Amino acid sequence: MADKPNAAELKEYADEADAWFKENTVQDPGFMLPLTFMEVSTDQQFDFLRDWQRKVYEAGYLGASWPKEYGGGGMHSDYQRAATRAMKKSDAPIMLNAIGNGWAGPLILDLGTEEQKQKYIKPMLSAEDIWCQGFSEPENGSDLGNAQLKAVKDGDEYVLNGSKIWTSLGDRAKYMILLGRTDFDAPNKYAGLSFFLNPMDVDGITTTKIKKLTGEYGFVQCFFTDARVPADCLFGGEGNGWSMAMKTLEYERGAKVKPVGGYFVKELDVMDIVELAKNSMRGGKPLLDDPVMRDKMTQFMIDIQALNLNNTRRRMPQLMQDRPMGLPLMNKLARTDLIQRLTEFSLEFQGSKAGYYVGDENAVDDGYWHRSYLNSFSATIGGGTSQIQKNIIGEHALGLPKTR
Amino acid sequence: MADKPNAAELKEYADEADAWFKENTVQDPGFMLPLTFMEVSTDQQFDFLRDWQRKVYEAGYLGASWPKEYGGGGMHSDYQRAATRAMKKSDAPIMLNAIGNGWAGPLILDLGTEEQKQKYIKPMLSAEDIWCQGFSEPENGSDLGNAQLKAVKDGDEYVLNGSKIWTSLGDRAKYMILLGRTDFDAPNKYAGLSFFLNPMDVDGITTTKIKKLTGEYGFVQCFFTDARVPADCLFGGEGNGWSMAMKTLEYERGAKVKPVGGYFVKELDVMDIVELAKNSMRGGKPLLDDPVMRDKMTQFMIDIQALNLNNTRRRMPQLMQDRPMGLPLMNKLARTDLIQRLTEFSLEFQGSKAGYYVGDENAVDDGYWHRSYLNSFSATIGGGTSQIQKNIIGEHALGLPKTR
Amino acid sequence: MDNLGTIGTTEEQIELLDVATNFCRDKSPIEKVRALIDDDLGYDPDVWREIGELGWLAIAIPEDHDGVGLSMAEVVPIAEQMGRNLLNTPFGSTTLSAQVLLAGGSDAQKAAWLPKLAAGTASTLALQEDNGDWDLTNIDATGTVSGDTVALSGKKQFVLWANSAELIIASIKIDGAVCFALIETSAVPEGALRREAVIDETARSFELTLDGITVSTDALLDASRTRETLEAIELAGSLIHSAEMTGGTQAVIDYTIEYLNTRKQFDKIIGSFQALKHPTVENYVEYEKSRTHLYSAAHCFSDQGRGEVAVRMAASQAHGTYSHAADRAIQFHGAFGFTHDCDAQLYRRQAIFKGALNGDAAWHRDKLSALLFD
Amino acid sequence: MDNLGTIGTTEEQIELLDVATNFCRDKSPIEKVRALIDDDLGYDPDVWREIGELGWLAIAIPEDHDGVGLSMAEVVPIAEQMGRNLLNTPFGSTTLSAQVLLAGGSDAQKAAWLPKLAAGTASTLALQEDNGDWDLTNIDATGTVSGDTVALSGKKQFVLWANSAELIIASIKIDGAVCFALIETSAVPEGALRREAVIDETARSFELTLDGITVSTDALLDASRTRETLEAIELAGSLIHSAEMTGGTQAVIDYTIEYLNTRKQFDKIIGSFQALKHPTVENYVEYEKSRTHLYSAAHCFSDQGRGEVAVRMAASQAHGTYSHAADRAIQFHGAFGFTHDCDAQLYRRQAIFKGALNGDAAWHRDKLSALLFD
Repeated sequence: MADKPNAAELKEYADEADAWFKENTVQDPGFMLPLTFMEVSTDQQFDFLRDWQRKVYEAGYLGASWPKEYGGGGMHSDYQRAATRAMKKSDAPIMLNAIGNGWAGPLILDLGTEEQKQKYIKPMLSAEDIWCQGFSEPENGSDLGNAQLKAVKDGDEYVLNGSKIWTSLGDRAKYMILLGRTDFDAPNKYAGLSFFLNPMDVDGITTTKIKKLTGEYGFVQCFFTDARVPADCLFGGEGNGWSMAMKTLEYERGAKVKPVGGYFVKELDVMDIVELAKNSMRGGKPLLDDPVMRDKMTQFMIDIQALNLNNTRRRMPQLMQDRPMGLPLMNKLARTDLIQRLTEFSLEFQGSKAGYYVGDENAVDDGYWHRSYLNSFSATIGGGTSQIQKNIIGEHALGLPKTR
Repeated sequence: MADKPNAAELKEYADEADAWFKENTVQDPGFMLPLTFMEVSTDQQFDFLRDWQRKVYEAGYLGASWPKEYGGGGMHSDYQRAATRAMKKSDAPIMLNAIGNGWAGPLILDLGTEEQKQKYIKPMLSAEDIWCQGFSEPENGSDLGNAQLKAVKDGDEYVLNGSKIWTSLGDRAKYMILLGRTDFDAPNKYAGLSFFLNPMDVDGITTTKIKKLTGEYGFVQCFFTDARVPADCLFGGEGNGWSMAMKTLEYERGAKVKPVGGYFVKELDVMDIVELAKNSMRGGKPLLDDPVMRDKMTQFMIDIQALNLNNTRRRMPQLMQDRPMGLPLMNKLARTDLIQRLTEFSLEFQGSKAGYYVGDENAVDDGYWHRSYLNSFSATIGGGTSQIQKNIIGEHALGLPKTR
Repeated sequence: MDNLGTIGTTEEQIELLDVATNFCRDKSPIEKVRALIDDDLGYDPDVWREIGELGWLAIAIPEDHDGVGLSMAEVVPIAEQMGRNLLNTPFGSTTLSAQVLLAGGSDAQKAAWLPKLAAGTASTLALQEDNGDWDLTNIDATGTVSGDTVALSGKKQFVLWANSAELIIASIKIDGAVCFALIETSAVPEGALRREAVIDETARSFELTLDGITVSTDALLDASRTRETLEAIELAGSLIHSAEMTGGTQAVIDYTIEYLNTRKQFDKIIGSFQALKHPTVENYVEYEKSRTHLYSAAHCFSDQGRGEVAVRMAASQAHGTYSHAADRAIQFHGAFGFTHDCDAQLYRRQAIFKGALNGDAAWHRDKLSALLFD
Repeated sequence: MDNLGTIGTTEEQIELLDVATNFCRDKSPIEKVRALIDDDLGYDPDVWREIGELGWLAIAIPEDHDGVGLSMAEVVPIAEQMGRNLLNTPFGSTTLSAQVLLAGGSDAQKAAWLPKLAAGTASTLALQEDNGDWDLTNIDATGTVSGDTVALSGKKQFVLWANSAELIIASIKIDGAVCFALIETSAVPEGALRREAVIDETARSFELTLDGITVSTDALLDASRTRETLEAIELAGSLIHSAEMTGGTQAVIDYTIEYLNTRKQFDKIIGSFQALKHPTVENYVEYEKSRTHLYSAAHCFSDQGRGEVAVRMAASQAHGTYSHAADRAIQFHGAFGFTHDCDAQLYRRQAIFKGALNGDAAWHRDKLSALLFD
């Protein structure tokens, strides 16, 4: 374990990082940069973000606290945190390889073999190997435990048949963390599942792009037809797929995540909405002079501030004595719903110009708000819908009985 | 069937009725009159309303269209409608004997024997015999079908053991329409139920008053301990209790109700809230000059107007082609929830004076609004909670599957 | 409050409702709606011709101008069913144009245009400008009179269906006073019309550059009737949009119910989950309120005072309800709802667009409050 | 926005939170709360004495006035736990009185009263009048100075715990300027205090008739510090009320969860119905936001600018959340919820009362909007 830096050491490092990102961050590449890794729809966007991640990694500001022997920086995590703060300060673009760095990487570092760590970690950090996730299936969007993709052992290979959907970067990834069914007679649906570090460049795996409600692309559906993958892709042993998948979800939820650094999703800066409101006119007067709009905007400010402060309070056990799981579990629900309501509200500011969309020269902020509102559903639906989040909170934070 | 009056005949009758109610309606008896038959808490209120109902009946304006041979007026229902309109116009007090006139009466007229009609109808109309309802039990508030009150046939009597709760006028009623279980081995919970026209003045029936959240009384719990009632109190035959009870609920919902006339619940006049808003001051200015309050009040006006118009549209099949059950089923949910939100909102008008309650000389409108808000829960809970109403609408108007 | 309206129907209205229900369902299946999204014109010319032949464009035009001589009340069921089936054509803009001519047109202008519009000639309006304001008098476009010609200048936004209209009625200011000019699209120079990228992909909308366009002074509407003309635009426009939005609301709720009744998760039909069932019921309740307000507005439309209250209530209720029902439709369709293939987004986008054209719920509430409380 | 606060705690605050959690739970079981409803005094004098002995009334009073020398931040956990257990005593009014004396009192006044209050002498404020206004400067009560005495006149409402207070700090106008008079209850004539019928049955509130009461000019607070005094009342008062409301919110949600976990209908624990589970989750989420705002307000309280923003956010969030959570608590308890025996109504009534005393959510949002956007 690397030593914790003293204040002076950390300050020096942070200043360097600030300077580096200030110098290297491209604010406007001349095309719209995705706010999340789920919104990468053009080659232009993909290539730019891939190059950016490599550049950040090579500068030592990504994976700085991951083990040196596998390609990380081997430094104390305070350094990585400082680097990530520097990215935020300079409003740097997102890290592209979210499933790799955020899900597969922590899992492999946590439970993988020496060989797997050697093989996967470095190219993941450098964005050479892009990773995607294969949990959801067309018939089982919310019910991951019911995954049906068939994985049959045949000698030293598994033969895969089925389909995965809502796969971000699925058509560009080299590997997929895949949830497949190796046993159809298991005592329960979970026990039949296994987890694979699955190579995408094998025969029998094809992808088709899915057009999002925004009109853009970003997800694919993957079809597996007698696709043969090496048996050593199996991770965690047959029948342990569910617990592996749950672990990755934990990493996503921020529990025991090793701080790889960077962010995969750019939080919409709500202050931008305040700016929009301040700059919007209605009937020749500033919109924020309209008391009804003011009141709504004020309520939003109260909500925003609460969620921002929650992120600090989550690290204060002395203020979480009664329902310790509450704040951690509610964050996704509260934040994604708030963003949805807020971006929807931002359309009200625009008056008749709310009729424009991305691509019209008259559109307010190039249609950013419409796009953000429509994209907000990926967050209230993906990773467990808001309705499912409420079940989780009700059952695990409040101790209410299961709904079945 | 009585003849439909022509316009002139009806007009003459209506004018007489208007005059009579104008002359006989006491607006302020010097104490607060209940808005619903569920809110009768003092002897003073009870005696006043009982006398009032008898007076209206004797004047011929109640039960005017019920059969003459049983004590009704035998006139066409248009006459009774005109009389009821006259009551509304003069803002006359409610009819006290709601369960009798609204539930038991129609049921008896619909399915009762000649003898039962002779025995029960007239004294019900004259308020000589007050009726109450015994469906709910302490453990089965929403789940009427699960009623457990035991009714065992013993010779020419039934022996009753158990308890009924939320019984309006239960301590003043002569009869109770009672749902009891005569068969504990029935194929399903409904098949074991039987329906009784149950006399309350027998040994073994005791009542205790229930204090409401308003601080007032109005309901009782009834305890049955080896109470013996004549076997001919059974109505509709053993095992048919559920269908009898459902019929009474239909009468309540307004389906095929013979218009006995009058009303058992005084709809809160929303225009009073507009008045309150107009007369309320905030920071030295009329409250309705506050744009935020104006906007909220305007939204309420839109909702109020919609529900009022719905009552007309419900009688226009040409505008209910797609989901004919929708409007009839939604009325209770929409109206009771609206009244609750509206009365709650009315507290916002009062500023610091919202701190007062009924009984303080400084209270706005003698605390009418606080009391109405707290009482509003009887309507969103009683007769099927709003949550249950949504199940009913979802299942019967929208065809969504049952929740179980 | 003596300006609260009532509700009622006419025989013709109900007959038209029946006919329109079948016609719009048959002529506008969703596959066709989606095919037309990628079509330049944006609608099926044959269907448009049939609409004209059915006389639907003539409904609210007096008989002495070759119209049917009914009222806007009878236009409502048609617009409602068109909205319900996303049958998007110049019907609304043409119908509204006729109302504008009736409100502010000279006898000659009425005689020249109303028979044409009644017969199926498409027309539209050019009202909005870059300030995003719904106050139709807050405009910068101007007309400069010299002799008997008027030189126009400025830019207009959201000129619907300008690609197929023969007539554009544009609001301008002459000497600071708002008035309206009749522009024949034949007189619109190359490139003066730019197709706009709008949120509703089933609509066709254009930006019109007035600079360089001149019209004869005979092509100006009666300046002494500008107030009535503006009122006609606001009220007739709101009524038509409310009808379309209410129809769309019914459709998006039915579409959601259909999914809730078929989709399974956790081995259960998802419609059995109260988390989806109850909000859908709430949206349905709001929809029925929208429809009640809509037919009340149709009934009271020509009734002084009550008409405006009823129309604005309908417009506010319709936009708020359509927006929320469509928003929830996306959410309740889960991951499929996030795709372009799911129809929920078509309705959500249209709700945004209708609100942008016609004023959103908050805007109409603001206007209402003055009518109700002042 | 540089006036948005942060969150943090002090060691003393957390220690007090632990102690207060146990003390309030042990001293204020619900049976006792209900018994005290019918008690004239309205609280248990022994518990009140213990509160004094614990030094809780001295927390935010400087050491040179026999106080503990901590800040309002350390008062928050105590008020929170009192609200959570409906332990209603003169604690809030006495604590607030001390803050008022610190803000506007002369050295002599502080020396005379602060040690007493720190030691457990009850005190209260007389601010509200019949206009229902939360603007503390909109008052009609007056003081007329002649020589070294001031003759008071007018009426004050919602004077909490006046029955057991030794000191009443009343706002009056002298020559049109707002100032504050220290009234010893010993100087209040028979019948000048009338117990009010208030919505919160656990509180004791009185109307005070000032006519006939005279005080010495020495009993007037420093007129040059009226602005600071008013600010202390508004902010310290809002902080205390927010803490009590947040505690009450936690209690009413826990009370509801308890019922949802035990009550059966249709052979199922009703907490398994999403119609009850999901709204309860939503209320819980809002509660956690309330508590976050509360401890942020405590943390930023003395921080110029940020303090007021944080306090008003806490007050708005606390009142809105408490009101709605208690409203749903009544509903979700079904028929039992409609009875006086169900505790849900105790919380609902208190939420109304707190909002009436301290300004409701809308009022604080209005104040906030100026701080945030102007």
